Amino acid sequence: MKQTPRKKAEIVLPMIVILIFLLIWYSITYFKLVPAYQMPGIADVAKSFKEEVMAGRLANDVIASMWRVTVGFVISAILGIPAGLWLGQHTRLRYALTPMFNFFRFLSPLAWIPFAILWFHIGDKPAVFLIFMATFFPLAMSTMTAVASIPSIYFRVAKDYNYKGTELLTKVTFPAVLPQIITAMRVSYGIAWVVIVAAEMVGCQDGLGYGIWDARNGLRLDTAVTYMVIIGVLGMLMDRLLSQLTKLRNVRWGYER
Amino acid sequence: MKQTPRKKAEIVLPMIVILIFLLIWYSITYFKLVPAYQMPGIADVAKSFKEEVMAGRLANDVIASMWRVTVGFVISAILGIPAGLWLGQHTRLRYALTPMFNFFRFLSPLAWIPFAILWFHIGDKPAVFLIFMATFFPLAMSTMTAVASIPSIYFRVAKDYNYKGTELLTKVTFPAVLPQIITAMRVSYGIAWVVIVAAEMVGCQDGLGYGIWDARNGLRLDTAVTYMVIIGVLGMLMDRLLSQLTKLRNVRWGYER
Amino acid sequence: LRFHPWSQKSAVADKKDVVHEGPNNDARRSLTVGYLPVTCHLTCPVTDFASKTTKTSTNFNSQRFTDFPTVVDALKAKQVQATFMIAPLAMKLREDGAPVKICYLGHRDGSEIIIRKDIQATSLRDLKGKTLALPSFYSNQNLVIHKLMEDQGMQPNDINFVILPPPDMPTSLAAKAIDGYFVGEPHCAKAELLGIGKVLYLARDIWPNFVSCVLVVHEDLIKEKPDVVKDLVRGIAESGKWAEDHRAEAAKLAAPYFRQDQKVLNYVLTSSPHRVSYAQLTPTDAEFQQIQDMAIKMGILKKRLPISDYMDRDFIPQTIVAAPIPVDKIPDKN
Amino acid sequence: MNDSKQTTLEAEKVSHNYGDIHVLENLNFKVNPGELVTIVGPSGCGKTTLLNILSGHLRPVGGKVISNGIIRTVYQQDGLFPWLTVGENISMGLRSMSEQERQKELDELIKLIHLEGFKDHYPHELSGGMRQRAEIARALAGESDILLMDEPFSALDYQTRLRMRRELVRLLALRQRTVIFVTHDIEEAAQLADRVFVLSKRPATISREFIIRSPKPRNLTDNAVIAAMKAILSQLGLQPWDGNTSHIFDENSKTN
Amino acid sequence: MNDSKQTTLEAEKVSHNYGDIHVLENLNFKVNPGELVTIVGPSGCGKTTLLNILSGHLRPVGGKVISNGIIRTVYQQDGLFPWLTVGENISMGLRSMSEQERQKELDELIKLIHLEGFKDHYPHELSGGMRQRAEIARALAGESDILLMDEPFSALDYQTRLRMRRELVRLLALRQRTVIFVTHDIEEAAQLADRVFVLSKRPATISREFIIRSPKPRNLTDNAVIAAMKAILSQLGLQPWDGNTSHIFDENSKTN
Ligand SMILES: Nc1ncnc2c1ncn2[C@@H]1O[C@H](COP(=O)(O)OP(=O)(O)OP(=O)(O)O)[C@@H](O)[C@H]1O
Ligand SMILES: Nc1ncnc2c1ncn2[C@@H]1O[C@H](COP(=O)(O)OP(=O)(O)OP(=O)(O)O)[C@@H](O)[C@H]1O
Ligand SMILES: [Mg+2]
Ligand SMILES: [Mg+2]
Repeated sequence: MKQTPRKKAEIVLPMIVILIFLLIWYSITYFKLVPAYQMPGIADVAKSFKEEVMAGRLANDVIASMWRVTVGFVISAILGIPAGLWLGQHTRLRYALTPMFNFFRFLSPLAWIPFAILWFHIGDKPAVFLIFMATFFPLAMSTMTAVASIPSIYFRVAKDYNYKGTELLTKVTFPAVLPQIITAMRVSYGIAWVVIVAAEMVGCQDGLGYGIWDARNGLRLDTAVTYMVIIGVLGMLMDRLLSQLTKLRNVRWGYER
Repeated sequence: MKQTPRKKAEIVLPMIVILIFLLIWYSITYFKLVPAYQMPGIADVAKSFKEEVMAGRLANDVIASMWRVTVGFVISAILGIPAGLWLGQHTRLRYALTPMFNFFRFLSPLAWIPFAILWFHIGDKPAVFLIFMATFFPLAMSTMTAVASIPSIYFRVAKDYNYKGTELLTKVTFPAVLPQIITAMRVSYGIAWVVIVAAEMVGCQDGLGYGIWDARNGLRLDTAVTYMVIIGVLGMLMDRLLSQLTKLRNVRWGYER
Repeated sequence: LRFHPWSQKSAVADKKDVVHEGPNNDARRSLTVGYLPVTCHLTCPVTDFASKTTKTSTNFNSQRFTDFPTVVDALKAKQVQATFMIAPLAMKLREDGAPVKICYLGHRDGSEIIIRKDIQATSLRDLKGKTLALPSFYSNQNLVIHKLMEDQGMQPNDINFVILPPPDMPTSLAAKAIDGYFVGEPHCAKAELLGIGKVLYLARDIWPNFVSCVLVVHEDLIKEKPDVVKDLVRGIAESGKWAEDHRAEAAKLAAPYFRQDQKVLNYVLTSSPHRVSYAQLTPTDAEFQQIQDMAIKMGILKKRLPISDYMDRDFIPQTIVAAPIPVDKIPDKN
Repeated sequence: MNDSKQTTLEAEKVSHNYGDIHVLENLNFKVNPGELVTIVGPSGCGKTTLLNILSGHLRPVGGKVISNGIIRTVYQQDGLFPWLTVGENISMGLRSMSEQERQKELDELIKLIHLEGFKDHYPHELSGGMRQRAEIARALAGESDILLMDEPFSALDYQTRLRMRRELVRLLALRQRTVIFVTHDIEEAAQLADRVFVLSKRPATISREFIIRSPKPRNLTDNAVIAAMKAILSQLGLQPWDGNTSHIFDENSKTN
Repeated sequence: MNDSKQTTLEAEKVSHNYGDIHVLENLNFKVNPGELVTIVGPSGCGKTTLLNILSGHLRPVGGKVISNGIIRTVYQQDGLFPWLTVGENISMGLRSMSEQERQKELDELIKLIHLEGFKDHYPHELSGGMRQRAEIARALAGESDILLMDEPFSALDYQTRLRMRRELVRLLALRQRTVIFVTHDIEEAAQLADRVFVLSKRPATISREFIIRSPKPRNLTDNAVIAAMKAILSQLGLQPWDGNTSHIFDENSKTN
């Protein structure tokens, strides 16, 4: 019953904030508070948006980037979450591999580019590889940390009821950290989107990240901003989708308030 | 009493893993399992490491990058954590600003580069700005999520004892999410290191990220790997330092096991 | 906020990969000039070195960048007021209304079409259906290769073009991700030295007196400090003349600036005088007219501008003598 | 201390439900200043819910609560802040005091709950009963007008429980407070209460209300206590009532 | 069911300490198969610690535990899995059964704990007592040989508590199990136990051990129960003992 006004607030309030933001942007460019070359105006951005749509490029770029992000992210979720669960459960393994994982966690996708090319050539594959490299380690690490801080009582109960191996993993460890895994997935999904710009540096001929490079190469700040806006909005929407996971009944306990 | 063997395991086991890793690397290059240009050998990397050290560049690069990462990260911690606490506590504010924050969270530092230069010129400032932009939003978002899932009982108790405003924030909300903030800081510190490569694209003349660009432009894969190794190792060490925070007595409860 | 906690050491830091012994104390003025570590921009570090080792009135500090868009942003923000840049991009910048002028050239030739060693090809036509990498749509390489395709009766989409950052080109070629590329040195020599690529065309085979990069100067600087600009253009001209005749020394000089392998640079500069040249750096109208025409045809530029609109020849010296660089002062960093 | 007379705590037609589950049904009562009311009733009938409504943490679906004064609650679940030591937890209510006074008060409270030596321990290093005692001390520390106690002695051994009852009565005599005390221990309810509310099964109503007029502290063997226990047990259907009302006043009986 | 005879549970010179805090001091005992031992002792003396050691979750600093058989524990803190419904939680011990059998058993258990209609609720939607009951049902579900119960009825009202005691005795008659039952309710200890361990203050030792030989189920008014209560109370120093040992066998008395 209380859902409806809450839902409304969830939509209306952000709208207001966005409007205020647009207004500030508009005033800055309208009153020339900063030189024009420092900040493209809304009108320019809208115009270049229209151009891109008309050229049919935009839809294609969106699909291409979504595809790369999704594939890379899904692969790292499929590998990273189980890896994190597994490492979290085995103390010695965790000690052994944490530094290694941490090491790789700190490496920029930009630094991986030459290797991406050497191993995966150009096109979609290196982009997917870069997204994978950027999201796998944070996801595994967060899952691992979450597992390591599961209240010990749950493991005691699990032991009492003879949960072992895979069953322990799927019936106890996984659901116990699911709320945190969802949060970690949202964070790493963010990283995946952030990396798309670096990933599409590598010989891609389409995609939103490529669009930004292209715009920069073409000295079109307005087009670059258009692509930034699209990346931001798409990411936002996808995050909204992911956040629906927090409404699952068996994770509600993790978001108590 | 049980600390000592555990400490030992924490050091010995990773060593073993690293040795195995180096061995695999060595064998791959030694037995020429992949062509030399695809993977520089350990010897080459060691040589270029020595070169960089001899040239006195390395120490300077390390200091420069550490400085930029630290400044950017500290600024975003100083702003992001309070922002997250504050947003987490006010439901309407959270609804209002989450989409905006999410939007910015998905933007690549690479996309911000033009603005970094136009607004902050070249040198340290744009690099710090890029690191800030990359870490502020994840940090604020994680803090916010953590606050939103504080068990309501703590807020009830706080209300009973008349904790309000700043006192509520510093005495209840903050300590209640401190364990998660520490985790979030470790994750975003990782992001800060990852971004250093992009950040030092912006007209820096030193730094580890710049070193990687330089190595690539200089067609020196071995030097690039040297810098990658240094970035990874430094990040690892700094994470080790940050992880000491989890040993504080008043956060132990959050890492129960 | 202090951004340089190590200011104590900054003097040392400035020196770290610079081969001279510090700024020329006689010179009262100084100017930062942007460049990328490619041989097309070789005259920039040479001028830097020359300004500090010979008697000049301006200290030129060369600042290395990683890519052109960043250079452009730095120029717009007036963080550098003079820089080397690919010619069509400079024209585009001018067309967009940025207050910049082309004052001089950086080099002649200096680019090659490199193909994989195992590809049997003698002309562009043999590359039909293959993938060729270019550094940017706004590069002269892009314009020229399309011109060449047209000349050889090919359709624009007979070859797959991909845009790649030049440092990734040899890597991509080695991985067989691409079949060839057209870019400035030393990225071509690298592939040759690695034994993975061979030269299909030198730039001069396609277009005699090819230019890809020009010297771009902010108009404010031209207005406020014409003497400095004059010094700069003369410095580049004299450096060019010196480099033309001291190729091995130039490679040795530039290697630490570029932070590149001296062997590769040496190969570029000395293996054949046809690879790159630093003579005749005075631009002609015809050349630029031709570049502009091609760019308009490619849709890179919108409208034809009078040459004088983006070119400023006022600073080009009448007589050019080689810079008296003390060869013995070039340290051997390798 | 003199302002405690103005303390009010009143429920007017309070009803509550969680989704389909009706928990409270039209509760009406007024607690007199300084009175100690114990609430007994079957598990899951809505006692905790009622306390949450009285303290204002939960908005009732129907009706309203009128209260005035500082409210402290001893929660049924663990309500100690895990990031504070026992001493810091107890000091939460003593923030307005001077450092010296606070130390004195704190030491006294720690002695009261028999946790000497555990002042600097964190809650997760304590046993269940020790945590509960710390929570009681926290609620008792400093000034408050209304105490809501949700099964506060449930994890304590019999001896400690007797002691805590005595101490509670002693402290309330020193500093008057209005107390609502939920318990499953009928002996406890009878020994401590000025008034006993017997709640029915969910949806809870007050099925019976007893007034116990005997002075405190009371002994377990006092006639009033024994009579009250019998009355409560009979109301809960556990014992036939022998009808001895000499010490018990049955008020407002509304068996539903 | 016949294998329960082989169940062993034995503590040999068990000692434990957390850092400086000595908790258990040289405990020696052997629980007979099918026996129900209740443990009473002051809050914080180490009862929970002892159970953790018996179940193998905690390694004692000194001595050892010999046990054989499937152990189930009712924890003092909330031990229900918050991500499972009440029904799923209870079914944890029933995984080896067929779907049909499981449903039947589950329905029976839910009826036993009076949580009809809450099968699909999550623990955080239950009251404290309801959660405790669900946990009891979970421990009772399926095959097990040893039950460790840490104040299992502490959050229940008197009536439910009586009922749960009855049910426990009934179930144990149907399916023999060795039970260690920690409680603060002396009545409960006396009514349920075959043997009572009275623990001393920290560091805990068994200060006294009583054997109650009366058959079960017992009434609260049975002489054996009353005698046992008196004996325990006196050992705890709460009542002088009148020395009536007709139903109580005082064994192994080692007052320290
Ligand atoms: N994790 C821990 N770290 C340090 N000390 C602990 C820890 N757990 C228990 N203790 C200490 O051990 C002692 C015994 O605790 P335990 O929980 O066994 O008591 P208990 O007999 O179960 O008490 P209660 O009846 O209150 O539940 C207590 O003094 C407590 O302070
Ligand atoms: N958050 C919740 N969501 C849904 N139902 C709830 C919630 N909290 C309590 N309930 C329901 O409300 C009823 C009353 O709960 P409450 O905690 O008030 O009982 P109680 O009288 O305190 O019981 P106990 O003596 O066991 O603590 C229970 O049936 C429970 O299922
Ligand atoms: Mg309750
Ligand atoms: Mg206990």
